[in-house]
Amino acid sequence: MNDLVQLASLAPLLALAGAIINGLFGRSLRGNAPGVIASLAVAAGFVLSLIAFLGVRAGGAVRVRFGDFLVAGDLNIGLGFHFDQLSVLMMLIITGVGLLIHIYSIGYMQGDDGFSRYFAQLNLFVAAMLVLVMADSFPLMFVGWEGVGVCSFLLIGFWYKDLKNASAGRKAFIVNRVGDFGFLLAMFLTFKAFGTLDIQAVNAAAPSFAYGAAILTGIGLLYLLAAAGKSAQLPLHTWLPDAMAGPTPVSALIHAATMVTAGVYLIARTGGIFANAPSAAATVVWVAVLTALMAAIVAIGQTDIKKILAWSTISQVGFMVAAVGAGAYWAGIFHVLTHAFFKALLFLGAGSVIHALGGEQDVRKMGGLGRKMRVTGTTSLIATLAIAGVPFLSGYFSKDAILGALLTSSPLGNYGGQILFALLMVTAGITAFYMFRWYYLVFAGEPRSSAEYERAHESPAVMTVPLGILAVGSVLIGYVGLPAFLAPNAIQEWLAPVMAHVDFDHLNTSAEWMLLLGSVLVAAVGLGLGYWVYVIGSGELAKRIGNTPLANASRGAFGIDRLYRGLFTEPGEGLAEGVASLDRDVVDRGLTGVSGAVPLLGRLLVLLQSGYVRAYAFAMVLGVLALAVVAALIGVLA
Amino acid sequence: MVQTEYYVALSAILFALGGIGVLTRRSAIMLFLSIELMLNAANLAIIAYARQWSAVGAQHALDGQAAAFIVLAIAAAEVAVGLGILVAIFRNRVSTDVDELSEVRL
Amino acid sequence: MVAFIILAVLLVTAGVGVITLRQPVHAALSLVAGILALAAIYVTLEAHFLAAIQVIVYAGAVMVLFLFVIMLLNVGRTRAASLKWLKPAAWVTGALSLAAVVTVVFVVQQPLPEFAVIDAALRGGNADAVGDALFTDHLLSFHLVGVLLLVGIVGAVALVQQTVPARRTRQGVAQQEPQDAPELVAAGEGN
Amino acid sequence: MISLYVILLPVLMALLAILARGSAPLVRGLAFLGGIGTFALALFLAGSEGFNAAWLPGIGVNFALDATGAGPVLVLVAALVMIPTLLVAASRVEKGAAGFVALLLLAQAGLNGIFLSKDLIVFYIFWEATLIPGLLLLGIYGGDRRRQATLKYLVYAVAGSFLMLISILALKALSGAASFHITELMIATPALSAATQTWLFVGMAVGMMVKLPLWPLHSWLIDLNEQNHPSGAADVLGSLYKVGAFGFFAWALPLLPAGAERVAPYLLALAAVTAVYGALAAISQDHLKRFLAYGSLSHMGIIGVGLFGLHLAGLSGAIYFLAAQMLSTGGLFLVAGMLYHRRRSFSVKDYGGLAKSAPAFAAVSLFLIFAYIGVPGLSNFPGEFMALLGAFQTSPWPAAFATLAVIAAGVYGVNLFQRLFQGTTTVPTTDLSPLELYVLVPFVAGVLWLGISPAPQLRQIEQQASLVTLQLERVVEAQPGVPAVTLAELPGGER
Repeated sequence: MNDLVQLASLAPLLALAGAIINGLFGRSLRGNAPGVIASLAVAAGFVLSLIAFLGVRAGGAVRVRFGDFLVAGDLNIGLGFHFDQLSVLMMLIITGVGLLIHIYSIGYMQGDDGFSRYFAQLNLFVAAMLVLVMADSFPLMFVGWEGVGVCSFLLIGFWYKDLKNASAGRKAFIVNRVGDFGFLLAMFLTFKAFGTLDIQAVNAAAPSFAYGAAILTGIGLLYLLAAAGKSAQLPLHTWLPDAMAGPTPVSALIHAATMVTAGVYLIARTGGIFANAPSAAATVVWVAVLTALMAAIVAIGQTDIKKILAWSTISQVGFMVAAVGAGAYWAGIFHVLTHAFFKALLFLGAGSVIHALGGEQDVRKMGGLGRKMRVTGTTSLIATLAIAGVPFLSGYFSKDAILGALLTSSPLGNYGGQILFALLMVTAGITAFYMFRWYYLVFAGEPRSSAEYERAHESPAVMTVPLGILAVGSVLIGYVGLPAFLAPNAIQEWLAPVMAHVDFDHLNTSAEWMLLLGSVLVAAVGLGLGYWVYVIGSGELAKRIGNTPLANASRGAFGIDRLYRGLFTEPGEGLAEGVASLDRDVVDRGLTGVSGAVPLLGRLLVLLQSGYVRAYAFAMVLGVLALAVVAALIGVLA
Repeated sequence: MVQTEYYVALSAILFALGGIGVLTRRSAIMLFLSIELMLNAANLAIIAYARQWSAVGAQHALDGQAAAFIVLAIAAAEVAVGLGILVAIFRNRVSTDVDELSEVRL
Repeated sequence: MVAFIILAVLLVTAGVGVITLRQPVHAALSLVAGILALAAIYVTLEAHFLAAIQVIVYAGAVMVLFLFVIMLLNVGRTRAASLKWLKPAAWVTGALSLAAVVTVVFVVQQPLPEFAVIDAALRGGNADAVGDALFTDHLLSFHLVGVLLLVGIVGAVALVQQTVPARRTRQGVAQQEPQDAPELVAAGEGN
Repeated sequence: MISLYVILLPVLMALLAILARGSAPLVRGLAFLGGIGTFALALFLAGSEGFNAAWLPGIGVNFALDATGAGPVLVLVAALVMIPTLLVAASRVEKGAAGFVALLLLAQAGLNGIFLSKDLIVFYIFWEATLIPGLLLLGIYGGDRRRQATLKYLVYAVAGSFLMLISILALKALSGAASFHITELMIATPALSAATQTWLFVGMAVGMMVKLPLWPLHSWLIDLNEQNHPSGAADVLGSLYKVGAFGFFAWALPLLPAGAERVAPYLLALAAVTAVYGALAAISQDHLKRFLAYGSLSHMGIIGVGLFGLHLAGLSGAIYFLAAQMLSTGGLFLVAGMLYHRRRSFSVKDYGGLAKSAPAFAAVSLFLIFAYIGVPGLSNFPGEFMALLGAFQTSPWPAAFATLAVIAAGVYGVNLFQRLFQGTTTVPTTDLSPLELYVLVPFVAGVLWLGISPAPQLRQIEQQASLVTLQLERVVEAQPGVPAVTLAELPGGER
């Protein structure tokens, strides 16, 4: 079984091979061939991941080392993969959801002149993401980490002819680089503290430090910066809404299901550090909860069908990060899993709508589309209910687990755990509200733009089948993580061997029930409010609320983008310009002045070299005189 | 007998006069004359010292006078060549003013 | 001592004359006077042979050559002075060098040996004695000087003879040369 | 002996190219042969036998070459980039291509000499000798302002070298070493007092700083790159001229460890400033070659940070980075040359949207840009990462400051790509010609090779890097006045 697990090392290579084939020869392939090749590569990856999953279930974690990567003295970083419960689960998500989105893309990207380029980049992304989760050392993980960033840059700017799309890609890349800066420093500090960059070794050695040691806190905060960059958490969240400039399946795969959860994975993977650095972990939770709340509020005020989902993603990733920060690593990963299904489904549904409307993305021009697009409408409804936290759908269980974790985490108790719990509870309610709004404005009610309505049609099977599969997943996947007091919690048990230990208070059964009911209540309130505002109030109420300061802040995303432009972008550009002119006008000129002194000296010497023989003779006489004077002095002194 | 120091002082005076001549006169001919003066000054010093040290190591007593003889011969050669050059320059320049020869272009 | 003083005064006067007299001919004649005085001083220094050579070679040959060239080239035309600063500077440096040398010489005084000792060693500095030194210890130098003189002769002739080929294409040369050049060429050959 | 041949072969080919200057195909053939031949030799260089012959025995100079340590790695990478560069030179230089090719080959020979020599005087001679072809390339084939650029380069290089030579001579005289051979010097120099070592180190450092280059002694580099021949071929080599780092690594640091310990913190600060300064200045450049010059200035800063952190990983990483950056920087200079070939302009403003009409060009350029800004998995990352990591272990704050350059690199990298290749197409451009494709393939291959499999090269470099750390450790242990090292103890110490 061990050997079979090792076989899964081929998964990223297969995806890479798909990328290379499509990249080099894609333009000579005909029809859907690039899409089929790419999908096959990911499908093979999915099979290999399944094998690895079964292998790990049977025989525990497996480590493969292919060779050395970075070596010098104490530094010994290998090229190696680590298959354990966490990484194989992530591999399954990446390849599974990735496969569905690849298939969907064949329909969605039909006829685009960048068809093969698209699949090459998508495959490259899958390869990089797999490396990220499979890596056994931080630097190798960083290879995947930057790799997905690069692919994200390429795919956001996929339609590069519009400079706006390209700029969105650039923004994503640069903001991610800020996170990467944190990742790099975190690695440097990790090496200083632990003398190794092997993830398992670091996790194993972390408890040997004093609980709450400053250096662990420092490392933890730097990893948080890295995670914030990739997972679009405060203060580095601004790139994700812009990232919607890319093709919609890309948004589904990269900016909803997989890449943005890399930060969650990173914190879960370095659980050993965070479990021993409670203040760093609490910072993580605070950042995450505030992000979740802020993003949920912003989501209400958006009008772009994809931007609403983008802010929703930021908010939901906030839930996940909060969970791993609180030490409930399984709950965070569980939400990654459920979110991958329902958010991918929502994005693909949105994509289906955009596809049907020929590119229209403004929800104010939609409405009633559910009647013309039955499959899309139904599956989107399922996803909406799942994310809203309606009981017995997947999102309900994972969100409940997170809320419970926040309430019961012992280390978090000292850092305002209950406030965090309350804030997140409110966020869950807002989530239900804005998702109701999203669904209602797009699929229900009366068509607001008859032209758009007339154009609408259901998408082809290659797109609707993945929607169906994801819908089924959105309903069922939650049952792997039923509340532990009711039924065996499969995912918690599965992940238990690889998770760092954090203490949790024990809730009695009635409290657990209260929590479950509370979640239901919050979801109901959110949905009910939505129904009241948009169905009963039929928009009038919405208009009245629309002028409050909060609503304005929501529409403007709290002005953070503008703030950053004033705070970093423009001063940064000014600084760059300043350095350039400093170099041109001061440093260069100053030193040229010094070098200019050399010709000057030369000119001075030229004065002496007048060409007059007698002047030369005089110089010689002066020399003789000097010698004579020296001789005289020596003679007199002697 | 007159002390050697006086001879050397005389030689120094002559040498200085020759040097001043070289620096102040612009005519190449006068330059040569001044140089001759300096050569003679040097010879005077050599011969004076030859007398001073003749008692030390008798077989080399005449080394100084031999050296002076050789200087004299060299001076003759120098004058021959120097005046030859002078004539050659004068043909091209119609002047023996050395200041007009401030470029090495003949 | 008296003789020395007279000769020294004569010599210095002649030297000053060399560097100050305007006419090159006068300066040259002044140098001849100086050279003769020097020859007399050589005699007081027990260098009879050199004194003779000094008169014959310098006063007789070298100075005649000088006078010949001076008259040949008709020098004496001087233009506006250049490097005016050089003249005072030269006198000052000259005086300073002189002071330095004289100081040294008189500070480090050496006693002079007895006349008998000197005479025995120098053998009067006659031709016999100098010849002994030249053809034994200084034979190589002597030969080298001989070669040098030969080269000097060849060089002088070559320098002055250069225009002979030019004479065959007289017109071309005449165009290039200054107006009074033909005369010089003819004179140069005579040299 | 191979270490001798990798120096002689380019020289021979250069002479042949000059002789064959009448025939363009022959010159092209010789250029190709010279490039391939040197590369083939370089492949077998590592671990081959050295070469040693008495040269000036009176003052203890031996013509000693050795193929251990970092030298062969640098020679190999340089040989790899020279193949396509020579091809470009032979086909894109209109006037005097033979001379251009010959100068490139001579410069390569000089660089190989720098990397392989084990005698300080021989090293110095090669160090100065590479200056000459560089100056001639700039002075003969350069742009409009080549005279100023040449003069500047000359003044900087000569002024620096002069102090270096004094230090070199004083090094042997003061330490009483038997010869200028590295092992003899390493035995003798630790006995020098720390103050003496400091002065000698400063003297050597000035010369090497100019050629590293470190801020504020860098402005020759910018002008050099801007004014070099528009094909970019001479700039590929220009990126090889930044040999100051190697000088520190192979000579100044191991020979004068006590001096290094005292001076390194200041140099480290300068290097960190250089890294960020170069990256910031690159952001707002409109001239392609100036952009690349500033970007690589930033790289050199990071190399300096790695060196002066005096940590084994940092030292190895810095030299690995020095080797690796030749690929991406050189490749991008040729890309700039190819753009110039199409539009006769180096101004970024004259381009835009090229990806539409030249997709392969865009893809290769993007690949090289990503390598250039240190995306992991590509060539610059291992060195950059290890240089910063190593420096961070000994001096966290300067290293962290230098790491800021990573963010700025992201900005200038994608900015450049966007301005050149994305947006609406202004004027359609032809895609890569077959020649250009062949030229860029070695760069792409090299970028992947050094990015994915750095370990074998790192081990070779580490062998030499450990000399530095070994010497540094002995500074702490050594009794004053007692030679700390015996010949047998030195790794690779046999002569």
